[in-house]
Amino acid sequence: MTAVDFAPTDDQELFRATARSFLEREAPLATVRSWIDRPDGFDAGWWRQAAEIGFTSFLVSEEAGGGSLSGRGLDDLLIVAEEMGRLVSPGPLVPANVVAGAVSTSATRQQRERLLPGILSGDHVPGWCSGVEVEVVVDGDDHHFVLRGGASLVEAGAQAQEVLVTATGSAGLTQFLVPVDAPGVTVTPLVGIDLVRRFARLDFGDVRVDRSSVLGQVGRAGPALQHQRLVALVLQCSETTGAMSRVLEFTLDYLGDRYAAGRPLSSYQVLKHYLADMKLWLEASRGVTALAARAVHDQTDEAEELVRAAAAYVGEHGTELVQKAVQLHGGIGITWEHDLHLYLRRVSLNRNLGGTPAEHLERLAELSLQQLETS
Amino acid sequence: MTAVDFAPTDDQELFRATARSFLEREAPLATVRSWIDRPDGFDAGWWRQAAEIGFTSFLVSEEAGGGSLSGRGLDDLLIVAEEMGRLVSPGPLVPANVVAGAVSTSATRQQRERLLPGILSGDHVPGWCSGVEVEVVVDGDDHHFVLRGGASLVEAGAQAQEVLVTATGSAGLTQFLVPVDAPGVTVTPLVGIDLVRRFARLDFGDVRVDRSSVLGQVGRAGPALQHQRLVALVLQCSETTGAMSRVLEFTLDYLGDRYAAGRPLSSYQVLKHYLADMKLWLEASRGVTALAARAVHDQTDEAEELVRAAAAYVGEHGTELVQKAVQLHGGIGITWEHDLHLYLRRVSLNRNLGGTPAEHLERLAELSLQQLETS
Amino acid sequence: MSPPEEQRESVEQFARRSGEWLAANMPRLTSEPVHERRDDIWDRQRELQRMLWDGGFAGICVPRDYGGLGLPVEYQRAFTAESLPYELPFYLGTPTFSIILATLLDFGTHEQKLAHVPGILRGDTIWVQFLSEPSGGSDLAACLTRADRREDTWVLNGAKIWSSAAEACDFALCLARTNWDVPKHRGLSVFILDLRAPGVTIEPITQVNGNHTFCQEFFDDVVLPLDALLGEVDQGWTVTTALLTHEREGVGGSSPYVSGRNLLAPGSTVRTNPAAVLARSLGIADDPVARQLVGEQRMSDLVQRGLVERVSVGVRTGSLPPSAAALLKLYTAGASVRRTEIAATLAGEGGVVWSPGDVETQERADKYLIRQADSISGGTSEIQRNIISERVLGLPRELAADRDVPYREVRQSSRARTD
Amino acid sequence: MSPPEEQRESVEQFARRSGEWLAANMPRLTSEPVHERRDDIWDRQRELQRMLWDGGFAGICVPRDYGGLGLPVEYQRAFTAESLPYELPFYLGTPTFSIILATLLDFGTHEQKLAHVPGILRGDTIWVQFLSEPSGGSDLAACLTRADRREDTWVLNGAKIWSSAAEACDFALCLARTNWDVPKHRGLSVFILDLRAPGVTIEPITQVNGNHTFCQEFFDDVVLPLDALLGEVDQGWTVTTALLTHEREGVGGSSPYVSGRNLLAPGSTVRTNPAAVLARSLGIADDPVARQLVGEQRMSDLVQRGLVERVSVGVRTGSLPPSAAALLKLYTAGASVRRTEIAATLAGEGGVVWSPGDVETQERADKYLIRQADSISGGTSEIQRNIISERVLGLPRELAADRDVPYREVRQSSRARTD
Repeated sequence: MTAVDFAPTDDQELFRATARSFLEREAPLATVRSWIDRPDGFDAGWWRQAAEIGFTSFLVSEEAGGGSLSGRGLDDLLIVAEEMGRLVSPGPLVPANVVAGAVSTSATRQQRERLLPGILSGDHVPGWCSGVEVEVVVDGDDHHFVLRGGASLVEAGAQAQEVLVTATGSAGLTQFLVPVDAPGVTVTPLVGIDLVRRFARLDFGDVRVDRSSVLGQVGRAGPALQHQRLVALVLQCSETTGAMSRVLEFTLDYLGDRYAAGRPLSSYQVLKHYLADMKLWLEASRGVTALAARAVHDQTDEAEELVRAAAAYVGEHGTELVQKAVQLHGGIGITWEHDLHLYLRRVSLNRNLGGTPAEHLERLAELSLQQLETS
Repeated sequence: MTAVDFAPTDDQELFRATARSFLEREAPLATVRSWIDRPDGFDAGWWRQAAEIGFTSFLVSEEAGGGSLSGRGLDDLLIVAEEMGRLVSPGPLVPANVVAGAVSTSATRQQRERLLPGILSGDHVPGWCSGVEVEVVVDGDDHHFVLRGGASLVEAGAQAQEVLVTATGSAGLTQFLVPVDAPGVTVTPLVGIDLVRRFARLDFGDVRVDRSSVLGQVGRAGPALQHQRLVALVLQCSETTGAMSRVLEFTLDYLGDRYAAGRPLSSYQVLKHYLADMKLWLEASRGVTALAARAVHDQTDEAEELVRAAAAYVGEHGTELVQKAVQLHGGIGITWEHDLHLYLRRVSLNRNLGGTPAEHLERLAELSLQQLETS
Repeated sequence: MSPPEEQRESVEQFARRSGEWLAANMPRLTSEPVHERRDDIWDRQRELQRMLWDGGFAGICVPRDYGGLGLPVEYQRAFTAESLPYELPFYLGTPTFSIILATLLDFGTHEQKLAHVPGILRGDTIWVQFLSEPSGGSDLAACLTRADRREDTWVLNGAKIWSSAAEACDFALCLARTNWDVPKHRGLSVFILDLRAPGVTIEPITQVNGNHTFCQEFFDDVVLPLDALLGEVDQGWTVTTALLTHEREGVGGSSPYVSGRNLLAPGSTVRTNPAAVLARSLGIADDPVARQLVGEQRMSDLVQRGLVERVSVGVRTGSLPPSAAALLKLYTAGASVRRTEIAATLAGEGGVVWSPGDVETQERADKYLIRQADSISGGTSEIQRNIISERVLGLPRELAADRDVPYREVRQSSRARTD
Repeated sequence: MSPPEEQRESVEQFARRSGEWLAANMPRLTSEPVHERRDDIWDRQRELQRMLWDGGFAGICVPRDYGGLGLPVEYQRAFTAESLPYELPFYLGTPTFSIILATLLDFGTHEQKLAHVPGILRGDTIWVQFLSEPSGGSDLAACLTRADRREDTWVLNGAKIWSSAAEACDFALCLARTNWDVPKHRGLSVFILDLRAPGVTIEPITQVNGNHTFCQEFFDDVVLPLDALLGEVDQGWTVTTALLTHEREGVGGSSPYVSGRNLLAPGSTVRTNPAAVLARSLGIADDPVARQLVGEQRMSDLVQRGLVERVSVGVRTGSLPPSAAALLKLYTAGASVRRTEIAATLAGEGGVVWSPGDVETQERADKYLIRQADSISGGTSEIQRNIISERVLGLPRELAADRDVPYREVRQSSRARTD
């Protein structure tokens, strides 16, 4: 265990300010609400602007056209996620960055040149299948493959031109980059509790692809998929902490403004203690998320444990914080007009996506017990 | 579902007053503390006095020498349990009454005459094995049986002259009344978190008994054992509600007496809300325990569900209430000198004995799911 | 005015007769209770109540002078026990019967009761209470709606909010300030308000789930006759306190005026475990972790049933004060949070993203978004804990900065201040 | 007085050198930390601290003038990271180093620091703080112990309680009232008290589990020299506030003066999951319901580690105020409750009745009986929530009926009133 300094660098502070003012200016909540009825849930021009600021480039190496602020791209990207959480921003943050990172790390030059410029500029939205629900068989020679199965939950699946899908076969796990207009691919848009983040089901009905679609090595995608999943979970945690932080801010304001029996609501001890607990949940969520991001970046042997711990804790306490804020707001908190439900939708999505708290705890138990065996 | 009136009868009110003043006079907490170092955990003379008041007779029919106050013996017995809980009284309440009830219901005349007078007078302490951990085989003719196995947790096992044990064999479950000094019986006293309720492990090493030891019918003891277990659980719940009620009382007194920043502690909103929650837990515990007792008495098809619900709820909230009281007392609450730990010991024992909350919930789930199949 | 006890049929006879009549006259419930979103829900309630009236089973505990049967509460309980398999006017239970009817019987003059109670029992009128205000939050006595005496009338001005389904109602009980020169609680009065009176505007509030369960109302010089006053002038807080106790009884399931199962406290009457149904339909009925939640749901429902009995008997026999109904309200609110949370947890990832047209999952998600609703409406859980600690346990009252101060001098929420 | 930065060895070099020295000099931990009940525990602590001193690793962040190394906190962290496999003087961590040493450095005069700091670093003296009083509960400023000026001395009278292991200690910091004519917080002073001074009586308190973790002390005309005063006269609350902040850092695991793993916040440094160990030994490691608890334990420990980092950096960079250490204390207290509860739940029935001689189960049961200890000692969780809401979030202070009132006129707990 080495001592790690969490203090943000000056570059990171500056970037946070830039990201925040961009989002506040270009995608305030009124704008986000106006995007609810769009099929994509966001504005393509806005996403290109976001990409220009760097929302898609931190996990991409400099030679591939990306680059980080601090030398720790995932730390930088957490800032984006947290700021987007503060304003429940839409947009394909998770799939764009997960795929960009994967392509930057493992792609051939041709693949990189085909995909990265579009993702980095925001013109191209990639999809990412988090599960392993597709089977692959080698078709005759070993240069062609047939994919068969259904990816049940693909973020931006209906917005993407190309998706990264992991398939299981006799050789092991292999990742493929598949155009969604390939013959045999069916895209079914889904509905979600979040009103602007979009998901789809992708069915692969004997989709034929060749070796140029393989990302990385055939049969060896296990560690890559694991890393992608951990990155996705950490980003969700960070987005949730951003939402928690903003909700706590406006709840504090509201309780200072409201009077009961001639006293501000914020002077009632019970409500003060609720807020103290919420502050604790927020800071603990931030702390464990930051630790987890470090461990994922450094690929330490505690990385999965820290990510699962963060996902379980932040998932549970993110929703609990926002529900407590609803309680503190009273009736107004369950109206359509008030923004609280937008936050509740987002943290509730993040809590369940890619594993529920109970599933994370089960996995933590497994890892703890495994350690006993080996120690 | 018929409307049931929970209001206590005048006889019951009078009996409660009698029981309370008896316990306060003869077994105040200082006395209970002085009994901690006795092997039996209680005074035999005191138990005889308790029996004289009726502590062992409510589940016994009138013709067998017992009798109830209200026509619902279990309701009457709940009063005893609750009052004993208020003063964390020692004594074999559960085994004495469970065995007395079982003997009254199922015994032969000879068995009744041999056992009941002693239990009813308090001279005889019976043991009761709640589990099915002993095997029985018929020895040659069908008039002799051999018992083999270990009953791991027998209340008053080391104080009892005779124990009621359920054994499993090819014919099904059979209950036996076995003298603890029968050849082959080994008694090992155990240690417990409660300082005055006593348990032992009983090992049956090829213990030979004859037909006169069988309580009820050979192979048909399943329903009797189930009923005994439900009675034991309801008594534990009631004892815990008594403890909860007393702890809440003295905690309220304490907080009214203590001042912080010139205000009584009981004027702080957070502490008031803790106490409101504790009151809710107490009344909910009382309500569900009373419902459960009715259902067990009436042997309705909801009886087990109600008992399990009571045991899970009261178990969980009984310990939580006392722990909250410790918190409200501050440092003094974790000293040996203060009585709180005696209550915490008792409710903690009752919470786990005969099933943990998690085990009760599992069983409730099973029963709910079974109902879906049949409805 | 009730029949002398010896002439009455016994509870058992009444139960038997009720059972027969119900079987012959009322529709059987198919599986789940009637759906809340049906358009004709309120007409249906009036119709069902009229059937009870015509059958001689309306207002079992209401005095005979006002159209009821004048029987003790045991008869009402026996009727409800028999009625569980049938559709009854569930949505009239609270507020019309448990809250409004009870309050009218407590405070109405003989003339007011004659004028309004029979109409309620016949299903002719549906009622609502107007208490909360946009500025007031949980502090109902912080009432800025005013009723000013003008010749032989009262003139009502102001706004109310969070009233249940006011659009569908005919009458309301409305709390208004009639005296600004005395402290907060001493200058209030309650009025019977005809919702078709000129100057009354009712607007539905869109909830997170798209429902319009609550409304907001505006009063613009609404003229009320003098006999619209319920109880004494400036004594409206006494009426309101009684009304709120009846509300807690209604929500908790211990009201003597409600027939049929209690939709607000389902655990106390329903036997099917909703978490078991859900776990089975999700195919996780064998998962031990899911089963803990299924078991908890059943436990919660059964404990609620026990608590309802305990509090009802306690209040009746005097071992608990009437304000102990706050225990029921607090429990019900917490149980509702857990019910929603359990369903969301069982659903997991499949509960936050779903196929278009999957109405059940959609509704479960919507429900999760208003998980706190039962902990807010009708008095927050924090208010219930104040009531329990102060009125049931007798602990010191919260400091009120507005005590003994003329109400016009008290500081209000910033959004409501007029300066 | 620290070496100029360019002459220092780097953190990495220091870490390497520490690791080598630790391996060569300090005893390796076998499995679990040294047992609390060992009789020679305090002699052992002195001996271990002396080994650190002799090796040149005592007081890494303490100024060189007072015997320390004068290095930044990164060096202390690096040393602790290296030290995890070894036995260190864990029981000196809190209070002697994290609380007392830190407070002495904050408020001591040059002479006081010269007199006391090197002795602490050498392991010669063990310290404790005397704050709580039998009458006072959580309100430490409600101090009735008095120090009266008599010629060139202070004379101390009164009683203190809940001091940790005072029997084994040499010195204490003691809070006493020096002025009764000003409001509560303004008449207090802190004194350095030699525990062998005539008139000091120390009595152990028997805890529920039979341990004597805490003591009670009585002062009967104890004469103190004038230079026993720490900080300014009547400004003792300032000293106490700083001391309490250091206490929260110590408990939370963010103190810059502590070497070795933190026994009070085990989650932040230990990797083995105690719930996994227990579940395996009970044979329920495959039970999915038990595994949820095992997973929760690991989650709780890892989140604690994250929170320690977050708060330490936040306070250092100014994004959180120093009082944010209350977040650590609150988290640690809650985590301790859950740790105990998880163990008791895993043990189930076997945890409440056991075979004679089963020490492990006995200790787990004892631990359950003091489950709330960490939520009480060093400031209750309720006090921490007050601090967080008022000092971190800036919400209104609690009403104090004793504010601006001369302390002799303030109402006290009934057991403590002298009238």
